[in-house]
Amino acid sequence: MIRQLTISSEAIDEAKLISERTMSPGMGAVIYFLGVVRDAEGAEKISAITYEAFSKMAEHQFHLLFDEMEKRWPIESIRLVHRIGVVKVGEPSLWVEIVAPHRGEAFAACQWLIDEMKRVVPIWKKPII
Amino acid sequence: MIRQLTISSEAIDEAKLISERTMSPGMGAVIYFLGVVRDAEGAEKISAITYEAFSKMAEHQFHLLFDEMEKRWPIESIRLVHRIGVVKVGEPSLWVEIVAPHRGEAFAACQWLIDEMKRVVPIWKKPII
Amino acid sequence: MFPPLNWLIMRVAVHFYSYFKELTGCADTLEEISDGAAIADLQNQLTKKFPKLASMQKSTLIAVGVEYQKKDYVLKEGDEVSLFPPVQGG
Amino acid sequence: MFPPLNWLIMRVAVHFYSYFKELTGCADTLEEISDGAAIADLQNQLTKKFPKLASMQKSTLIAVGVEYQKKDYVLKEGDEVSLFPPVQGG
Repeated sequence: MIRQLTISSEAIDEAKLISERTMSPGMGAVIYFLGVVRDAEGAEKISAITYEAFSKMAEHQFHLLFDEMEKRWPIESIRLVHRIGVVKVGEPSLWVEIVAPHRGEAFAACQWLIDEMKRVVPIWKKPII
Repeated sequence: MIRQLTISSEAIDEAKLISERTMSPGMGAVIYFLGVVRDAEGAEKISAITYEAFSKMAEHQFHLLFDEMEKRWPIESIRLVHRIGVVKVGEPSLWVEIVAPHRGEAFAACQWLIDEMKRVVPIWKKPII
Repeated sequence: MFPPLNWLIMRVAVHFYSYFKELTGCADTLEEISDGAAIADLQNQLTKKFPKLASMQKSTLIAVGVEYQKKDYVLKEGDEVSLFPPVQGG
Repeated sequence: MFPPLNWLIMRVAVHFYSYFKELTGCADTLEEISDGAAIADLQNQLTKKFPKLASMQKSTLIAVGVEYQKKDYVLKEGDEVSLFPPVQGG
Protein backbone atom coordinates (compact mmCIF):
# COMPACT_ATOMS: atom_id res chain seq x y z
CA MET A 1 0.00 0.00 0.00
CA ILE A 2 1.33 3.43 -0.96
CA ARG A 3 1.34 5.78 2.04
CA GLN A 4 2.02 9.44 1.84
CA LEU A 5 1.65 11.48 5.02
CA THR A 6 2.35 15.18 5.36
CA ILE A 7 1.88 17.26 8.50
CA SER A 8 2.95 20.73 7.55
CA SER A 9 2.18 24.43 7.83
CA GLU A 10 2.22 24.81 4.05
CA ALA A 11 -1.09 25.43 2.28
CA ILE A 12 -2.74 22.32 0.81
CA ASP A 13 -2.39 22.34 -2.97
CA GLU A 14 -5.17 20.13 -4.35
CA ALA A 15 -4.17 20.52 -7.99
CA LYS A 16 -0.61 19.42 -7.26
CA LEU A 17 -1.75 16.48 -5.11
CA ILE A 18 -4.08 15.33 -7.86
CA SER A 19 -1.37 15.59 -10.50
CA GLU A 20 0.84 13.33 -8.36
CA ARG A 21 -1.73 10.53 -8.05
CA THR A 22 -0.66 7.10 -9.27
CA MET A 23 -3.18 4.36 -9.87
CA SER A 24 -2.79 0.88 -11.29
CA PRO A 25 -5.23 -0.48 -13.91
CA GLY A 26 -7.14 -2.66 -11.40
CA MET A 27 -8.27 0.35 -9.38
CA GLY A 28 -11.77 1.68 -9.91
CA ALA A 29 -12.41 4.18 -7.12
CA VAL A 30 -10.84 7.34 -5.77
CA ILE A 31 -12.37 8.99 -2.70
CA TYR A 32 -11.10 12.33 -1.72
CA PHE A 33 -12.04 14.35 1.33
CA LEU A 34 -11.29 17.96 2.02
CA GLY A 35 -11.89 19.43 5.48
CA VAL A 36 -12.22 23.19 5.33
CA VAL A 37 -12.19 25.71 8.20
CA ARG A 38 -15.72 27.02 8.77
CA ASP A 39 -16.57 30.55 9.84
CA ALA A 40 -18.14 29.48 13.14
CA GLU A 41 -17.26 27.29 16.11
CA GLY A 42 -20.56 26.72 17.87
CA ALA A 43 -22.29 30.10 18.05
CA GLU A 44 -19.09 32.11 17.73
CA LYS A 45 -17.84 33.60 14.47
CA ILE A 46 -14.16 32.95 13.88
CA SER A 47 -11.58 34.08 11.32
CA ALA A 48 -9.14 31.16 11.49
CA ILE A 49 -8.07 28.11 13.47
CA THR A 50 -4.60 27.44 14.81
CA TYR A 51 -3.79 23.74 14.57
CA GLU A 52 -1.14 22.35 16.91
CA ALA A 53 0.31 18.87 16.51
CA PHE A 54 2.54 16.65 18.60
CA SER A 55 4.07 15.81 15.25
CA LYS A 56 6.20 12.77 16.03
CA MET A 57 3.34 11.03 17.81
CA ALA A 58 0.79 12.19 15.23
CA GLU A 59 2.86 10.57 12.47
CA HIS A 60 3.20 7.36 14.45
CA GLN A 61 -0.52 7.24 15.22
CA PHE A 62 -1.41 7.89 11.58
CA HIS A 63 0.83 4.99 10.57
CA LEU A 64 -0.86 2.69 13.11
CA LEU A 65 -4.18 3.63 11.48
CA PHE A 66 -2.74 2.99 8.01
CA ASP A 67 -1.51 -0.43 9.23
CA GLU A 68 -5.02 -1.26 10.34
CA MET A 69 -6.52 -0.03 7.05
CA GLU A 70 -4.13 -2.21 5.12
CA LYS A 71 -5.40 -5.24 7.06
CA ARG A 72 -9.07 -4.37 6.64
CA TRP A 73 -9.41 -3.20 3.04
CA PRO A 74 -7.67 -3.83 -0.31
CA ILE A 75 -6.46 -0.25 -0.60
CA GLU A 76 -3.80 0.64 -3.15
CA SER A 77 -2.94 4.07 -1.85
CA ILE A 78 -3.66 6.40 1.02
CA ARG A 79 -2.46 9.97 0.94
CA LEU A 80 -3.13 12.40 3.75
CA VAL A 81 -2.12 15.99 4.37
CA HIS A 82 -2.92 17.74 7.64
CA ARG A 83 -2.08 21.38 7.79
CA ILE A 84 -0.88 22.86 11.10
CA GLY A 85 -0.41 26.45 12.22
CA VAL A 86 -2.93 29.15 11.28
CA VAL A 87 -5.53 28.07 8.72
CA LYS A 88 -7.99 30.77 7.66
CA VAL A 89 -11.73 30.32 7.20
CA GLY A 90 -12.35 28.78 3.77
CA GLU A 91 -8.93 27.14 3.58
CA PRO A 92 -8.48 23.37 3.84
CA SER A 93 -6.91 21.89 6.96
CA LEU A 94 -7.18 18.24 5.89
CA TRP A 95 -6.93 16.40 2.61
CA VAL A 96 -7.36 12.63 2.41
CA GLU A 97 -7.37 10.45 -0.68
CA ILE A 98 -7.98 6.71 -0.89
CA VAL A 99 -7.51 4.65 -4.06
CA ALA A 100 -9.11 1.20 -4.04
CA PRO A 101 -10.60 -1.31 -6.47
CA HIS A 102 -14.24 -0.46 -5.57
CA ARG A 103 -16.10 2.44 -4.08
CA GLY A 104 -17.50 0.46 -1.11
CA GLU A 105 -14.13 -0.12 0.51
CA ALA A 106 -12.88 3.33 -0.49
CA PHE A 107 -15.80 5.08 1.25
CA ALA A 108 -15.62 2.80 4.30
CA ALA A 109 -11.86 3.25 4.68
CA CYS A 110 -11.99 7.01 4.26
CA GLN A 111 -14.73 7.47 6.85
CA TRP A 112 -13.04 5.09 9.27
CA LEU A 113 -9.72 6.91 8.94
CA ILE A 114 -11.21 10.34 9.63
CA ASP A 115 -13.22 9.05 12.60
CA GLU A 116 -10.17 7.32 14.09
CA MET A 117 -7.94 10.32 13.41
CA LYS A 118 -10.29 12.45 15.48
CA ARG A 119 -9.99 9.92 18.29
CA VAL A 120 -6.27 9.20 18.46
CA VAL A 121 -4.07 11.55 16.42
CA PRO A 122 -2.64 14.28 18.69
CA ILE A 123 -3.67 17.42 16.84
CA TRP A 124 -5.65 20.21 18.47
CA LYS A 125 -7.36 23.33 17.30
CA LYS A 126 -7.75 26.76 18.77
CA PRO A 127 -10.14 29.21 17.14
CA ILE A 128 -9.01 32.75 16.38
CA ILE A 129 -11.83 35.26 16.72
CA MET B 1 -28.41 24.11 -3.74
CA ILE B 2 -25.99 24.52 -6.63
CA ARG B 3 -26.41 21.72 -9.19
CA GLN B 4 -24.11 21.11 -12.06
CA LEU B 5 -24.72 18.07 -14.22
CA THR B 6 -22.74 17.08 -17.30
CA ILE B 7 -23.28 13.97 -19.39
CA SER B 8 -20.72 14.19 -22.13
CA SER B 9 -18.21 12.30 -24.22
CA GLU B 10 -15.46 14.74 -23.28
CA ALA B 11 -12.73 13.56 -20.94
CA ILE B 12 -13.22 14.48 -17.27
CA ASP B 13 -10.83 17.27 -16.30
CA GLU B 14 -10.39 17.07 -12.51
CA ALA B 15 -8.09 20.07 -12.26
CA LYS B 16 -10.56 22.28 -14.12
CA LEU B 17 -13.51 21.04 -12.07
CA ILE B 18 -11.63 21.74 -8.85
CA SER B 19 -10.67 25.23 -9.97
CA GLU B 20 -14.36 25.96 -10.60
CA ARG B 21 -15.51 24.97 -7.11
CA THR B 22 -17.34 27.61 -5.09
CA MET B 23 -17.88 27.24 -1.38
CA SER B 24 -19.37 29.61 1.17
CA PRO B 25 -17.67 30.18 4.56
CA GLY B 26 -20.10 27.95 6.48
CA MET B 27 -19.07 24.86 4.53
CA GLY B 28 -16.59 22.47 6.14
CA ALA B 29 -16.56 19.35 3.97
CA VAL B 30 -15.93 18.44 0.36
CA ILE B 31 -16.31 14.84 -0.75
CA TYR B 32 -15.22 13.91 -4.16
CA PHE B 33 -15.55 10.57 -5.89
CA LEU B 34 -13.90 9.42 -9.05
CA GLY B 35 -15.00 6.21 -10.76
CA VAL B 36 -12.30 4.87 -13.04
CA VAL B 37 -12.54 2.13 -15.69
CA ARG B 38 -10.82 -1.01 -14.40
CA ASP B 39 -8.88 -3.44 -16.56
CA ALA B 40 -11.21 -6.37 -15.87
CA GLU B 41 -14.94 -7.10 -15.95
CA GLY B 42 -15.30 -10.28 -13.93
CA ALA B 43 -12.58 -12.65 -15.14
CA GLU B 44 -12.18 -10.96 -18.49
CA LYS B 45 -9.48 -8.40 -19.27
CA ILE B 46 -10.81 -5.37 -21.09
CA SER B 47 -9.29 -2.30 -22.75
CA ALA B 48 -12.17 0.15 -22.44
CA ILE B 49 -15.88 0.51 -21.73
CA THR B 50 -18.43 2.11 -24.01
CA TYR B 51 -21.00 4.01 -21.98
CA GLU B 52 -24.39 4.62 -23.54
CA ALA B 53 -26.95 6.97 -22.02
CA PHE B 54 -30.59 7.75 -22.66
CA SER B 55 -29.46 11.30 -22.03
CA LYS B 56 -32.73 13.17 -21.64
CA MET B 57 -34.07 10.64 -19.17
CA ALA B 58 -30.70 10.33 -17.41
CA GLU B 59 -30.68 14.09 -16.80
CA HIS B 60 -34.23 14.02 -15.50
CA GLN B 61 -33.51 11.08 -13.19
CA PHE B 62 -30.35 12.75 -11.87
CA HIS B 63 -32.39 15.86 -11.06
CA LEU B 64 -34.99 13.77 -9.22
CA LEU B 65 -32.13 12.39 -7.11
CA PHE B 66 -30.76 15.89 -6.52
CA ASP B 67 -34.28 16.99 -5.42
CA GLU B 68 -34.32 14.19 -2.89
CA MET B 69 -30.81 15.01 -1.66
CA GLU B 70 -31.82 18.62 -1.16
CA LYS B 71 -34.65 17.46 1.11
CA ARG B 72 -32.51 15.04 3.09
CA TRP B 73 -29.23 16.86 3.68
CA PRO B 74 -28.05 20.47 4.05
CA ILE B 75 -25.90 20.32 0.92
CA GLU B 76 -24.57 23.51 -0.63
CA SER B 77 -23.46 22.07 -3.93
CA ILE B 78 -23.57 18.92 -5.97
CA ARG B 79 -21.58 18.62 -9.17
CA LEU B 80 -21.60 15.47 -11.25
CA VAL B 81 -19.98 14.54 -14.55
CA HIS B 82 -20.70 11.22 -16.26
CA ARG B 83 -18.69 10.50 -19.32
CA ILE B 84 -20.30 8.56 -22.18
CA GLY B 85 -18.84 6.94 -25.28
CA VAL B 86 -15.56 5.05 -25.14
CA VAL B 87 -13.66 5.41 -21.86
CA LYS B 88 -10.30 3.63 -21.71
CA VAL B 89 -9.00 1.61 -18.78
CA GLY B 90 -7.52 4.01 -16.22
CA GLU B 91 -9.68 6.94 -17.33
CA PRO B 92 -12.50 8.29 -15.16
CA SER B 93 -16.10 7.70 -16.19
CA LEU B 94 -17.71 9.43 -13.20
CA TRP B 95 -16.85 12.42 -11.06
CA VAL B 96 -19.06 13.49 -8.17
CA GLU B 97 -18.46 16.29 -5.70
CA ILE B 98 -20.57 17.25 -2.69
CA VAL B 99 -20.01 20.36 -0.59
CA ALA B 100 -21.73 20.41 2.80
CA PRO B 101 -21.26 21.88 6.28
CA HIS B 102 -20.02 18.61 7.83
CA ARG B 103 -18.43 15.41 6.62
CA GLY B 104 -21.20 13.13 7.93
CA GLU B 105 -23.84 14.46 5.56
CA ALA B 106 -21.34 14.84 2.71
CA PHE B 107 -20.32 11.16 2.90
CA ALA B 108 -23.90 9.96 3.35
CA ALA B 109 -25.18 12.04 0.43
CA CYS B 110 -22.38 11.02 -1.90
CA GLN B 111 -22.82 7.30 -1.24
CA TRP B 112 -26.59 7.56 -1.53
CA LEU B 113 -26.32 9.39 -4.84
CA ILE B 114 -23.99 6.82 -6.39
CA ASP B 115 -26.09 3.89 -5.15
CA GLU B 116 -29.30 5.45 -6.48
CA MET B 117 -27.66 6.42 -9.76
CA LYS B 118 -26.79 2.77 -10.31
CA ARG B 119 -30.43 1.88 -9.70
CA VAL B 120 -32.31 4.46 -11.75
CA VAL B 121 -30.20 6.52 -14.14
CA PRO B 122 -30.37 5.05 -17.66
CA ILE B 123 -26.73 4.61 -18.50
CA TRP B 124 -25.26 1.29 -19.63
CA LYS B 125 -21.82 -0.05 -20.20
CA LYS B 126 -20.38 -2.42 -22.74
CA PRO B 127 -16.84 -3.71 -22.28
CA ILE B 128 -14.40 -3.59 -25.20
CA ILE B 129 -11.97 -6.50 -25.13
CA MET C 1 -72.27 6.70 -36.81
CA PHE C 2 -69.42 4.27 -36.19
CA PRO C 3 -66.05 5.97 -35.84
CA PRO C 4 -63.47 4.93 -38.42
CA LEU C 5 -61.28 2.03 -37.34
CA ASN C 6 -58.18 4.19 -36.88
CA TRP C 7 -59.88 5.97 -33.99
CA LEU C 8 -59.53 2.75 -32.02
CA ILE C 9 -55.86 2.35 -32.79
CA MET C 10 -53.08 4.48 -31.40
CA ARG C 11 -49.46 4.74 -32.32
CA VAL C 12 -46.61 4.75 -29.83
CA ALA C 13 -42.93 5.11 -30.56
CA VAL C 14 -40.76 2.49 -28.88
CA HIS C 15 -37.05 2.95 -28.20
CA PHE C 16 -34.57 0.28 -27.17
CA TYR C 17 -31.34 0.86 -25.30
CA SER C 18 -28.19 -1.08 -24.53
CA TYR C 19 -28.22 -4.74 -25.63
CA PHE C 20 -31.97 -4.60 -26.21
CA LYS C 21 -31.02 -3.04 -29.56
CA GLU C 22 -29.10 -6.21 -30.34
CA LEU C 23 -31.96 -8.43 -29.20
CA THR C 24 -34.42 -6.61 -31.45
CA GLY C 25 -32.05 -5.61 -34.26
CA CYS C 26 -33.27 -2.02 -34.10
CA ALA C 27 -33.14 1.10 -31.93
CA ASP C 28 -36.70 2.24 -32.55
CA THR C 29 -40.03 0.93 -33.78
CA LEU C 30 -43.43 2.52 -34.27
CA GLU C 31 -46.19 0.30 -32.90
CA GLU C 32 -49.93 0.41 -33.48
CA ILE C 33 -51.93 -0.81 -30.55
CA SER C 34 -55.57 -0.71 -29.40
CA ASP C 35 -56.77 2.40 -27.66
CA GLY C 36 -56.70 1.81 -23.91
CA ALA C 37 -53.85 -0.69 -24.06
CA ALA C 38 -51.42 -0.80 -21.16
CA ILE C 39 -47.64 -1.26 -21.20
CA ALA C 40 -48.17 -4.98 -20.51
CA ASP C 41 -50.11 -5.29 -23.79
CA LEU C 42 -47.43 -3.43 -25.68
CA GLN C 43 -44.81 -5.71 -24.18
CA ASN C 44 -46.72 -8.79 -25.35
CA GLN C 45 -46.96 -7.34 -28.82
CA LEU C 46 -43.24 -6.53 -28.85
CA THR C 47 -42.31 -10.00 -27.63
CA LYS C 48 -44.19 -11.51 -30.57
CA LYS C 49 -42.36 -9.23 -32.97
CA PHE C 50 -38.96 -9.60 -31.25
CA PRO C 51 -38.94 -13.03 -29.57
CA LYS C 52 -35.48 -12.49 -28.02
CA LEU C 53 -36.99 -9.89 -25.68
CA ALA C 54 -38.93 -12.64 -23.91
CA SER C 55 -35.96 -13.88 -21.89
CA MET C 56 -35.44 -10.37 -20.47
CA GLN C 57 -39.08 -9.71 -19.63
CA LYS C 58 -38.66 -9.88 -15.85
CA SER C 59 -35.71 -7.51 -15.68
CA THR C 60 -36.90 -5.08 -18.36
CA LEU C 61 -37.21 -1.47 -17.22
CA ILE C 62 -39.84 0.66 -18.92
CA ALA C 63 -40.13 4.41 -19.23
CA VAL C 64 -42.68 6.65 -20.89
CA GLY C 65 -40.99 9.89 -21.80
CA VAL C 66 -38.40 10.36 -19.03
CA GLU C 67 -40.33 8.70 -16.20
CA TYR C 68 -40.34 5.06 -15.15
CA GLN C 69 -43.75 3.40 -15.50
CA LYS C 70 -45.23 0.11 -14.43
CA LYS C 71 -46.88 -2.48 -16.66
CA ASP C 72 -50.37 -1.23 -15.83
CA TYR C 73 -49.67 2.25 -17.19
CA VAL C 74 -52.33 3.02 -19.83
CA LEU C 75 -50.72 4.24 -23.02
CA LYS C 76 -51.76 7.36 -24.89
CA GLU C 77 -51.44 8.26 -28.56
CA GLY C 78 -47.96 9.66 -29.18
CA ASP C 79 -46.32 8.19 -26.07
CA GLU C 80 -42.59 7.60 -26.33
CA VAL C 81 -41.90 4.29 -24.65
CA SER C 82 -38.40 3.09 -23.81
CA LEU C 83 -37.43 -0.46 -22.92
CA PHE C 84 -34.05 -1.27 -21.49
CA PRO C 85 -32.13 -3.66 -19.26
CA PRO C 86 -30.99 -2.82 -15.69
CA VAL C 87 -28.89 0.33 -15.67
CA GLN C 88 -25.15 0.30 -14.96
CA GLY C 89 -23.88 3.84 -14.70
CA GLY C 90 -20.75 4.89 -12.85
CA MET D 1 25.86 -1.01 51.41
CA PHE D 2 22.87 1.26 50.92
CA PRO D 3 22.60 2.60 47.42
CA PRO D 4 22.73 6.38 47.17
CA LEU D 5 19.35 8.08 47.32
CA ASN D 6 19.39 9.08 43.66
CA TRP D 7 19.22 5.41 42.67
CA LEU D 8 15.69 5.33 44.02
CA ILE D 9 14.65 8.44 42.17
CA MET D 10 14.13 8.66 38.46
CA ARG D 11 13.64 11.60 36.18
CA VAL D 12 10.97 11.78 33.51
CA ALA D 13 10.40 14.63 31.07
CA VAL D 14 6.78 15.79 30.89
CA HIS D 15 5.32 17.64 27.90
CA PHE D 16 2.01 19.46 27.75
CA TYR D 17 0.01 20.14 24.63
CA SER D 18 -2.89 22.35 23.61
CA TYR D 19 -4.55 24.26 26.47
CA PHE D 20 -2.75 22.11 29.03
CA LYS D 21 0.15 24.50 28.42
CA GLU D 22 -2.10 27.33 29.54
CA LEU D 23 -3.31 25.38 32.58
CA THR D 24 0.28 24.69 33.70
CA GLY D 25 1.95 27.82 32.36
CA CYS D 26 4.65 25.73 30.67
CA ALA D 27 5.22 23.36 27.78
CA ASP D 28 7.63 21.02 29.56
CA THR D 29 8.76 20.08 33.03
CA LEU D 30 11.33 17.63 34.36
CA GLU D 31 9.95 15.60 37.25
CA GLU D 32 11.73 13.47 39.82
CA ILE D 33 9.69 10.55 41.04
CA SER D 34 10.30 7.34 43.00
CA ASP D 35 11.58 4.37 41.11
CA GLY D 36 8.68 2.06 40.25
CA ALA D 37 6.13 4.87 40.14
CA ALA D 38 3.25 4.56 37.67
CA ILE D 39 1.65 7.24 35.53
CA ALA D 40 -1.07 7.63 38.17
CA ASP D 41 1.60 8.65 40.70
CA LEU D 42 3.13 11.12 38.29
CA GLN D 43 -0.30 12.60 37.62
CA ASN D 44 -0.88 13.11 41.37
CA GLN D 45 2.48 14.82 41.66
CA LEU D 46 1.72 17.05 38.65
CA THR D 47 -1.71 17.97 40.00
CA LYS D 48 -0.10 19.20 43.23
CA LYS D 49 2.35 21.30 41.23
CA PHE D 50 -0.23 22.50 38.67
CA PRO D 51 -3.62 22.52 40.46
CA LYS D 52 -5.52 23.57 37.30
CA LEU D 53 -4.82 20.14 35.78
CA ALA D 54 -7.13 18.54 38.35
CA SER D 55 -10.33 19.57 36.57
CA MET D 56 -9.13 17.82 33.40
CA GLN D 57 -7.96 14.63 35.08
CA LYS D 58 -10.74 12.42 33.70
CA SER D 59 -10.34 13.49 30.09
CA THR D 60 -6.54 13.72 30.08
CA LEU D 61 -4.82 11.57 27.48
CA ILE D 62 -1.37 10.27 28.33
CA ALA D 63 1.41 9.07 26.07
CA VAL D 64 4.88 7.77 26.76
CA GLY D 65 7.03 8.46 23.75
CA VAL D 66 4.59 8.15 20.82
CA GLU D 67 2.29 5.49 22.33
CA TYR D 68 -0.79 5.96 24.45
CA GLN D 69 -0.45 4.47 27.93
CA LYS D 70 -2.81 3.84 30.81
CA LYS D 71 -2.43 5.08 34.37
CA ASP D 72 -0.93 1.81 35.56
CA TYR D 73 2.03 2.06 33.18
CA VAL D 74 5.21 1.83 35.25
CA LEU D 75 7.58 4.65 34.39
CA LYS D 76 11.25 4.21 33.55
CA GLU D 77 14.14 6.62 33.92
CA GLY D 78 14.25 8.88 30.88
CA ASP D 79 10.62 8.34 29.78
CA GLU D 80 9.09 11.18 27.82
CA VAL D 81 5.55 11.59 29.08
CA SER D 82 2.97 13.73 27.29
CA LEU D 83 -0.29 14.94 28.78
CA PHE D 84 -2.96 16.49 26.63
CA PRO D 85 -6.70 17.03 26.27
CA PRO D 86 -8.91 15.11 23.79
CA VAL D 87 -7.60 15.46 20.25
CA GLN D 88 -9.42 17.46 17.57
CA GLY D 89 -7.71 16.98 14.23
CA GLY D 90 -9.38 17.47 10.88
